[in-house]
Amino acid sequence: MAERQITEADLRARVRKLLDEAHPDRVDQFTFRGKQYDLGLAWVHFPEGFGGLGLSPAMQAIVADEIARNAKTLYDDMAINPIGIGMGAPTVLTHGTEWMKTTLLRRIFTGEDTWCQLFSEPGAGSDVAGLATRAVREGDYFTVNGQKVWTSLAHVSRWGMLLARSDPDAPKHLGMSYFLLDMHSPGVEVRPLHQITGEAEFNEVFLTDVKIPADRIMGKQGEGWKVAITTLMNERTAIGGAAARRGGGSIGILLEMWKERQPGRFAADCETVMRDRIARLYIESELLRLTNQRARAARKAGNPGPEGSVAKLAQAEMNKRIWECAMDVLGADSMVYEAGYARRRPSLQSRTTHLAMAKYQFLRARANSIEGGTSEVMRNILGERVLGLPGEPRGDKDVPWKSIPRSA
Amino acid sequence: MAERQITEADLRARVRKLLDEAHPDRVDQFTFRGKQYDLGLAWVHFPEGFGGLGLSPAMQAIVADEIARNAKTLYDDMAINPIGIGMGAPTVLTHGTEWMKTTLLRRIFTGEDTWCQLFSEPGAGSDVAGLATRAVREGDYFTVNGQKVWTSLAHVSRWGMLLARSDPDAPKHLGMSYFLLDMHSPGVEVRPLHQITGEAEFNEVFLTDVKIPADRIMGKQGEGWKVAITTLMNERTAIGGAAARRGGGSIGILLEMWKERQPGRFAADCETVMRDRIARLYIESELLRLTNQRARAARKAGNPGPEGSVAKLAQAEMNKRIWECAMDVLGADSMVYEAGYARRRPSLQSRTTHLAMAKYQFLRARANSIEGGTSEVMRNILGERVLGLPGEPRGDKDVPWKSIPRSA
Amino acid sequence: MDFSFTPEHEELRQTVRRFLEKESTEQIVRKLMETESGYDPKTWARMASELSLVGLAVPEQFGGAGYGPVELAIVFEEMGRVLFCGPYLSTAVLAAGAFMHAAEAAPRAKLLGEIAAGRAIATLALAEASGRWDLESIAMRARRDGARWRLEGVKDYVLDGNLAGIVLVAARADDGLALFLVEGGAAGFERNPLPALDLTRKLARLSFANTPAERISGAGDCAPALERVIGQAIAMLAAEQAGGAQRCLEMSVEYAKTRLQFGRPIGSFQAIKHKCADLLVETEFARSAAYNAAFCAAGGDDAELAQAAHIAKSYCSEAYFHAAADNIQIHGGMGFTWEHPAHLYFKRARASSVIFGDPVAHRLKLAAALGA
Amino acid sequence: MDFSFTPEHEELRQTVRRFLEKESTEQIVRKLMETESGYDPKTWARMASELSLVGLAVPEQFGGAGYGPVELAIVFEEMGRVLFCGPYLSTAVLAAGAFMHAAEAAPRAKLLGEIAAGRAIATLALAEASGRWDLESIAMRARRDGARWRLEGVKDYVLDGNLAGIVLVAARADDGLALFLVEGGAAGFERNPLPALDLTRKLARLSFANTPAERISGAGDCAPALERVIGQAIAMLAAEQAGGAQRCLEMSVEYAKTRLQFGRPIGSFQAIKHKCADLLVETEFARSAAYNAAFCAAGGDDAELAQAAHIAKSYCSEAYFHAAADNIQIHGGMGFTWEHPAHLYFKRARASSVIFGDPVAHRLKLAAALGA
Repeated sequence: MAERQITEADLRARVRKLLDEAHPDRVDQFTFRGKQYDLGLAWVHFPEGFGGLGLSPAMQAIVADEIARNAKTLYDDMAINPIGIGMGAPTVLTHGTEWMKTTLLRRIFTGEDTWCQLFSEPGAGSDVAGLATRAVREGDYFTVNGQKVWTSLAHVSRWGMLLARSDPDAPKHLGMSYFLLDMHSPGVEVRPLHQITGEAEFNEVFLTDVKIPADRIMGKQGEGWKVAITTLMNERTAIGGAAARRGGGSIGILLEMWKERQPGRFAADCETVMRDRIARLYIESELLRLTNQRARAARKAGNPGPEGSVAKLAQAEMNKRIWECAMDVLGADSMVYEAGYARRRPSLQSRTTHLAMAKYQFLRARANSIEGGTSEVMRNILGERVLGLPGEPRGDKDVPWKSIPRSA
Repeated sequence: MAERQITEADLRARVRKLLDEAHPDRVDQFTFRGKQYDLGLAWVHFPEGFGGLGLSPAMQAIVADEIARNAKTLYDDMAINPIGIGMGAPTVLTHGTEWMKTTLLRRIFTGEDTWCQLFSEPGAGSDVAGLATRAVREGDYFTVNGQKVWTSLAHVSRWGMLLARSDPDAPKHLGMSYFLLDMHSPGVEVRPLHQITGEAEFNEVFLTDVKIPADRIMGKQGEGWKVAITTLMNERTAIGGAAARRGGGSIGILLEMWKERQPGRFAADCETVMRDRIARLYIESELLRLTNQRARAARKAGNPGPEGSVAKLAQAEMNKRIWECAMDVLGADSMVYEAGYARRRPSLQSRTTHLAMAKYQFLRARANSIEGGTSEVMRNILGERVLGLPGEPRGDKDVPWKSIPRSA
Repeated sequence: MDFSFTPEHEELRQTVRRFLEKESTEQIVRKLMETESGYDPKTWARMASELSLVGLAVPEQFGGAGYGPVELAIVFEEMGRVLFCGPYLSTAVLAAGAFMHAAEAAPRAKLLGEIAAGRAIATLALAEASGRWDLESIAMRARRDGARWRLEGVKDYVLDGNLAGIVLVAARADDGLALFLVEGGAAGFERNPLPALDLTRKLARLSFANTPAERISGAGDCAPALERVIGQAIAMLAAEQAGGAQRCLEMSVEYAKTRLQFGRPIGSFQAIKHKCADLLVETEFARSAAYNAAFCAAGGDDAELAQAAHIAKSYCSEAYFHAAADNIQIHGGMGFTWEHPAHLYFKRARASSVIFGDPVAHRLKLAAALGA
Repeated sequence: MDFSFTPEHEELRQTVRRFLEKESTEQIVRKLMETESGYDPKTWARMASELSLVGLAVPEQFGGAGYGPVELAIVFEEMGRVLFCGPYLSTAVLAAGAFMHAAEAAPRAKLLGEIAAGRAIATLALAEASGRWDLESIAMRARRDGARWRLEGVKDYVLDGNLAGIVLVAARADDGLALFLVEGGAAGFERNPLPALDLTRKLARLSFANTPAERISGAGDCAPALERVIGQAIAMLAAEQAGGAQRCLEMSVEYAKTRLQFGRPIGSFQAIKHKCADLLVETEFARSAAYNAAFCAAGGDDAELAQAAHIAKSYCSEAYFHAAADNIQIHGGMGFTWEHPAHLYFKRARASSVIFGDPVAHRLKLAAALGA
């Protein structure tokens, strides 16, 4: 879209107007963010009328800054509606119907509607495009049957971005359609999925004869993969612990834990070996941070290099090693798990101390090299898309999806 | 073959008879070993008349022991004719013609004829069965054209075990034939192949219109791969440094180098880190030795387990790390290469000190994970043959060899 | 050292495996790990009587089976495969070993039989607040009080310390390290179960406030005897770790053969295949390390045992952790769920790597022993 | 720290690359590495005059180009890619840096111009028999002799020490570490070229027997100045290592795309593809480490530079070695031959990891700096 000319001063003025009309310290979340949307300050790079002003994305920072200068109550998109705001809104804007844009974007931003993403299936992990959930057209409706998994927020979501197979006779990437699923529809059952910590960060979603109106489709029937790409491009593979400032993040906690270590826990020579190991991890974290910085600089300069693609792989593998090292710093105490394994929804309150954080992260980090693309898949991407190495012989392309062998 | 009943005492008596008739301290190598062959003491598990007595292979140790008790001059098969004795003899015995057995086996054992193996090619490394050297039948002769590489001893060999393609229209494994090549034939050109150390341990062998009599074929025409398997089964992937006794081999040298290290070369804390690393390598060497021991015990007990197959992979990777560590022990001195890189044939004399040994091995060991099967191929073998994991989709099977894409 | 197991050994392995396949299913493990005592007394009784596993290494004169560390290691390897829940390491190895190697004749005669018969759960309390198992770190003092002794202080990370009826405590007397017996109900004796990372093995913190105790070690320093006991316990733990690592590799391989992605079994991808191959090497090395330690323990040369223990504890700890971690990775998201057993092995592997000292500590002790 | 290179930087990189593509081909490298001086004076002259690379970081008042460490690092990264043979690190960084940071005005004015003009090859002798580059290990003493000084002892592993006309020597005077100038033909001064593992970089052992020398550092300890010089040299060496690592990865990728086995390019096998992917990560990290060190060197904060140097030297050394070693592995047998350049990078990588201190030494110094 054409970018409008508007100065930083204009923008700051508009934000102050917002604050005059609805100040976050005085009105509630929905009112304030509703107003913010109406004034085009939700996503300034979105078109006017849809929460934006057609500006450059970079200018959103000015809005945040001006609000921060004038208000105590600050809202975090990631806390309010991470998937809706992070992935739902851009997808709706690019592929949604008029009705979706006019009705849903505002409620996404205010947080009235929480969104979730229904892509992964038990039989389709690394191979998402192999998914088996069926959507059969019957008149004005699609009838959907299947199971989705690893669905964060499904239990509190009003809308789900659903990828399902509408044509099993087409090749895998061509037979999918992308639906907007009302999570309150009959036949939608959400079950908590408990993980290594006992907590249920994610859900399983069972879909039984779920009816979806044909006009809830995004993009064209059979072109769901194209829409899914838009969603995935906006996915934040936000693995915890990336250091924003030097010595911050996971490595910062490890360093502090080491400095606070219990005296006498290690023999002197063992401490030296640990020191070498911690220095190694510090170096790698620092270099990941600097490499991300180079990536940003390169993007700004308009020539994005390979630096970006390495981050996910490096971060995932490093994070696991950092927390393994933290457990070694705790020594025998690492055998004690104060938090316990009660089956519950995650609670951050229980992880306020370094000790609790380290023990939780040691377990949680195991998923870093699986979620949002396994390290094996990331290495394929680096090898093929960045280095240009040839792909493997594929038996699952250019053949009807239904003829491809797959796990139950 | 049926094993004859003969006691250890009988065997020792027979060895003493040999020593009476031709004592190694008094007669020359050919005479002594010729007599040893004639008395069936060369390979006691071979049939009578072919250097053996039809006994169990285990009893060869008794022969060696009895000779060692009564003579100063001891001959090492590996020094005399490693490929001829290690691989040539068993292949001739299993697949050779009468003429080959009666004429060649004895000369292999005495060392009158040195043998070499002509399998690998520039275009066929890990994929030996993809080899391109052509053998075209013309009446009673085959005409051979092609290039072989990594051929130890080719420059001093009288006979070569040559694998060549006699039928390009057959699938790769079915179109090969196995020839006994007279290395003195016209059209055989041997060139030294210099390696990372400057030395030429190996050769390139160029074959230009070389004529081989049809009766020099081993096994049937087109069944060369079957014969090659026999040869390869007997190949000694003898990577230097395997510790026979505790703390022996490469790790023993590393340990001694560490103890003899120059004072003041490392800061105290650096020494601790090195100590941890050396202990790790000691542990792995020791466990490789013990695992090999378990493999032997298991074979004796008649139930060979996976222990054997892991040795090659583990040994190759470990050996590289041991010599890297040795270089670190030398510190700045590792920048000096006293031996120099003169292009010559290998000379053991130049590696009598630990220092020279370590620097040479640091370079030479790089080939350990390549020669006799790369570590990547070994991991495939462990994964598929030992663990039973499925193979990859293959495009080079069941199609004519000539239609398979290959490197120049 | 000759490694060959006899047909009798194979038979023992099969017997134990069949027993555990029934009595230590995943379902049973999950049930027991949620209980406080963490074991099933009925199963324990059968292990003692029917299979005489509890007294397997106890001399026959004390009602044991009269076998040794090699046989015991076979049992531990099998237990490790199925995450057996029960006070076996504490009772059958630590406590029984302490009675055999460090106790005087009278208490030995009185209590070793009780252990072998399965009538008493027992443990040996070594580590303290520092969380180190090397005997030099034992600071707790014992004070003579007439014929008896009194203990003051805290023992931490005590295996099955919450349920053991017989608690043996290593503490410092005037004549060196000594071993003391504390009865369950003794005055000033308090037990605090610790919430464990690895639910399949129970830990407790034991506090002693002027607690009466009976000295069971003879006159003089019993440190050498305790070193032997710890060395043997390490050999057994290493066998358990090797068994666990093997089971993780088996689970990975089974899954990699059947799990299809991109129309192929994931095990046909080299990324997975080669990971499994590397695990195979480590697993075989781990078995060698554990068997070697067990044979050294049987051999009776303390210096040999010490070195073998350093090797086994450092290597098997890391091999098991790698196998358990890669097992989660190879199973993908499913391996991260509570429902799948992968995490139980992962937590067992992590906790086991710390007990009796971590890999670095043992490697550096080995280096010292080698004069490096 | 902002990392962005300017268009001018890009231009410099292209200029240098084009020059080296002509003047440092593999054939030229192989020719020069067999010579004793190890460089081509004609090429050197053009580098000084036409491209003013020799004095790139020398202030204009001394006839240099007046640029700094960032520009210099770009040149080193390019030189590392092609294994450039020449006394650049010794002359343009160590010696020039010593004159700029540790020398008094007079000798600086007299000799820095000679270096920038390409008329003098120079080096800085630091390490001694111990083979350590940390200044504390310098034991050599300088004795005052009227207006001059006399040096006694041996300097070892001196970069281009066999050909340098200007030899700067760090030795201990009564007022601390000081810097001395020894002329080529000085009495009692002997040079012994060392047979190098890495033929592309020349080393020598220098002996001084009551050798007359001129003190060029001012009164007082010049250790801090020398630390800065070493830190900058490490930044440059790290850039060279990063360049070499990138080149090795490129060679591997090119080969993996074209080499067919089993009817497929070997790069289509995950065993090779994932090895390359991991090397890509390491190579990108190495570049970040080298650039960071260069920018810190330009920044002028000595403490910052010291930390960045520890990071760069330890990481780039290992990354380069991994890339060079895997490059041999990926090339298979061919990578092991003398004819193939893979071994030249491998030897350069190995030798470079030792110069100015090995990775462990730098990591432990970093740990100390972090208070860990």
